[in-house]
Amino acid sequence: MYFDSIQDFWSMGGYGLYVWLSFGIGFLSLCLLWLDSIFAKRKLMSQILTEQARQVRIKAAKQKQAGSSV
Amino acid sequence: MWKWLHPYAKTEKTYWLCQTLLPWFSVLGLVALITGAIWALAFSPADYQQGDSYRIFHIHVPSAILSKSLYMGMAIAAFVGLVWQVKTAFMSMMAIAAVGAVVTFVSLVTGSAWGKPMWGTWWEWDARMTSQLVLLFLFFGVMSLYKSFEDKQQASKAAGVMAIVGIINLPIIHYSVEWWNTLHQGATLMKLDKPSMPLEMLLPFFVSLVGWSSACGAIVLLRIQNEILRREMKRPWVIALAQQNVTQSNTATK
Amino acid sequence: MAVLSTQNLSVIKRDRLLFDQVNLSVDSGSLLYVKGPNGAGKTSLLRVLTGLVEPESGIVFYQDKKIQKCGEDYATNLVYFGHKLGVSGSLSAVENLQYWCDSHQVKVDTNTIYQTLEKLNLVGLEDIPVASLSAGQQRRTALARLWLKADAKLWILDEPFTALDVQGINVLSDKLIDYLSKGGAVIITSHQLLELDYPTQELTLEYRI
Amino acid sequence: MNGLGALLRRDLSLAYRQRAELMQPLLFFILVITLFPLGVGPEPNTLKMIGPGVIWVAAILSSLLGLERLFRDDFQDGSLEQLILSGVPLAAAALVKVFVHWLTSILPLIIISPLLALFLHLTEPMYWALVFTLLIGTPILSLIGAIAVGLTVGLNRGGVLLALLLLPVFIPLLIFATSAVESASMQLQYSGQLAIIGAMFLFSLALAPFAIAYALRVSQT
Repeated sequence: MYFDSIQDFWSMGGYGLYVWLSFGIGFLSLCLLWLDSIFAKRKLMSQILTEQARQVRIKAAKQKQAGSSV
Repeated sequence: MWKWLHPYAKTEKTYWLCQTLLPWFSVLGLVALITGAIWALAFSPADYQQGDSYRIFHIHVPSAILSKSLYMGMAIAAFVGLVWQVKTAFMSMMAIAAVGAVVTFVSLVTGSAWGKPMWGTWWEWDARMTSQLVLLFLFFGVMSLYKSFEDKQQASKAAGVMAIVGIINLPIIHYSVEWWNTLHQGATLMKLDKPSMPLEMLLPFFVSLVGWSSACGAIVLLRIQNEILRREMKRPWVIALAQQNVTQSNTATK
Repeated sequence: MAVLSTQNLSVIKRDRLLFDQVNLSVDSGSLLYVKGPNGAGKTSLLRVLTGLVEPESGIVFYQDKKIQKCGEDYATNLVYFGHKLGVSGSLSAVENLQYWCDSHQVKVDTNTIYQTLEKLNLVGLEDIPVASLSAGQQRRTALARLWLKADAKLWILDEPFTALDVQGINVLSDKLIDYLSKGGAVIITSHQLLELDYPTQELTLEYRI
Repeated sequence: MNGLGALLRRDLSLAYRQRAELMQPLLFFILVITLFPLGVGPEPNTLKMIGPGVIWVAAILSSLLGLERLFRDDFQDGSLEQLILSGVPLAAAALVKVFVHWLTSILPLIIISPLLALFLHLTEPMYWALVFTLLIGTPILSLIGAIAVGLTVGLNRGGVLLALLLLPVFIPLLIFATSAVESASMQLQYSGQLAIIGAMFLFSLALAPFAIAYALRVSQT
């Protein structure tokens, strides 16, 4: 460990704000991007299923209609 | 090149390639990022001139390097897509664009946070920062163009052309800004050009660089998969995959 | 008392007199079929009747009251179906209809909207952006208003049969006859021959130069 | 009231669906401001001097870009005529639409403005003066702009015409806003300028909705 105390570590020789701001925003952005990708994937999966269910419903409605018109 | 690329022009193959690569990139990225950050923040020595503000170097420079590499990667993907009509190349292009924009943003913010203690101002119109800002706008331009089209096939071609126009322009922009800056005698106070960096500073930097690259790589892979799912929504294999996914998560919650 | 009547109506568009001295009267339960060649001013007439456009001279009465003075009373008893459908492409059919009903003070629940869309053969297309539907499907979406606001006293329909398939034309014709027999009044234009099994008043506009 | 609430919800969800399109004026705003240091040189004092004017001019130009969206789509797809026929008071409906437009395409400009203050080396008092003038002044842009959009919406291509109509009208606003920021830079009171802008805002808030409603009715002919 380069620093003598935790206090020192936080203050970063007076540059604490800038250092922690940089690392904070850097890692936060990366995390948000990762989360966005994960959630997008989950949403897409459920979207695919809804789309599939929609196709099934359209087919069913068509059959029902064909049945009623005959 | 074509022989090697050909199987990956098929989206399903690419999806599974991404799936196998993903854990490797994620683990390497996570480990290297954390190690690099802790090393850079707590263990590497401070700079004799800049003190502890120098630690920003370990996040600023990797993100700056990476932002340019990502743009390069995006442009190459665009080129491959346009020349060989590879659909997955376009998908990678858009996956990279989003990651690239975020990384460029990080490099700008960290550069600015480093500039404040060094130059006394959050923003200086120096060549590096200005061209980084322009880079961010080039990323945004490609993304907005892609989003503006309803037809995504047309959209990827348009965005691809824009990406290539950007990469040709990028060095021109950089040198013109540099020339403009010397014209105005802007004081470039950045004292980076030191004879050599001690190993204990260089090592955490490399670890951080590896961490950022792998983490971004993992996210790009994830986004390529998303892009494939979005575009191939009605293919049987995608539907099967989604159904399988649901049953898996159901059993996991039980 | 006539639901809608006019007195010496004349309309000028782009300095051309489309028609003048038009007197018409539509009672409840009656169907007025406005005929005429392209450019005769059918659409303009309908827009004047709705109050969207001011006539050059003449007056439109809703239940013997000037429409400008009726305010909300006329709005709540009118359905206008124009060339422009009034559905926004970024919203889904359900969202569009829900908004339309809310803004027109029609109380309706989502279930009713789904059932109506089913009658119009739009099953499975309820919740995707209208822009990705075909022209005919978009028109059906807009026509769903006739089902949702069935207690209106007057329908003004500008070319409602355009771009509909045979099944759609049948569904709409049935709905019109049903509405008329329940005492509604309809003013309609159509380039297809109107084949409704219902007594029809006709008004023919000539093309003037 | 129910109808107005429905309109508010619909316009907000439309704006959300079209958020990519809404981003563009914002990016334009930042880019225009980036061009000025490159054009006049990076000297902080110069930038500080031209800064407020540059930000205001850029805000006006980028608000013009997004303004056409206000009624264009509704006019083209016929939602506007249905709205007129719905019995909802048109002036109130117009006010709702202007509010949503301000919220979705002007407020982001104000939110991003600290960044631009950094770019142009504005001091803190100058920045606050700028934010106040933007907060009170930009609704005037939306309100007056909406009248012109209502008047030109029936034309197929209203873009440049819109700018020609509106830019002269915005001159007083620009003068008072930049003068407020200039006073702030010299540590002077600027409540007078703010009061004038505030009066202009209230005046346009009271009258513009009726003018917009009339313009929209005219567009139907």
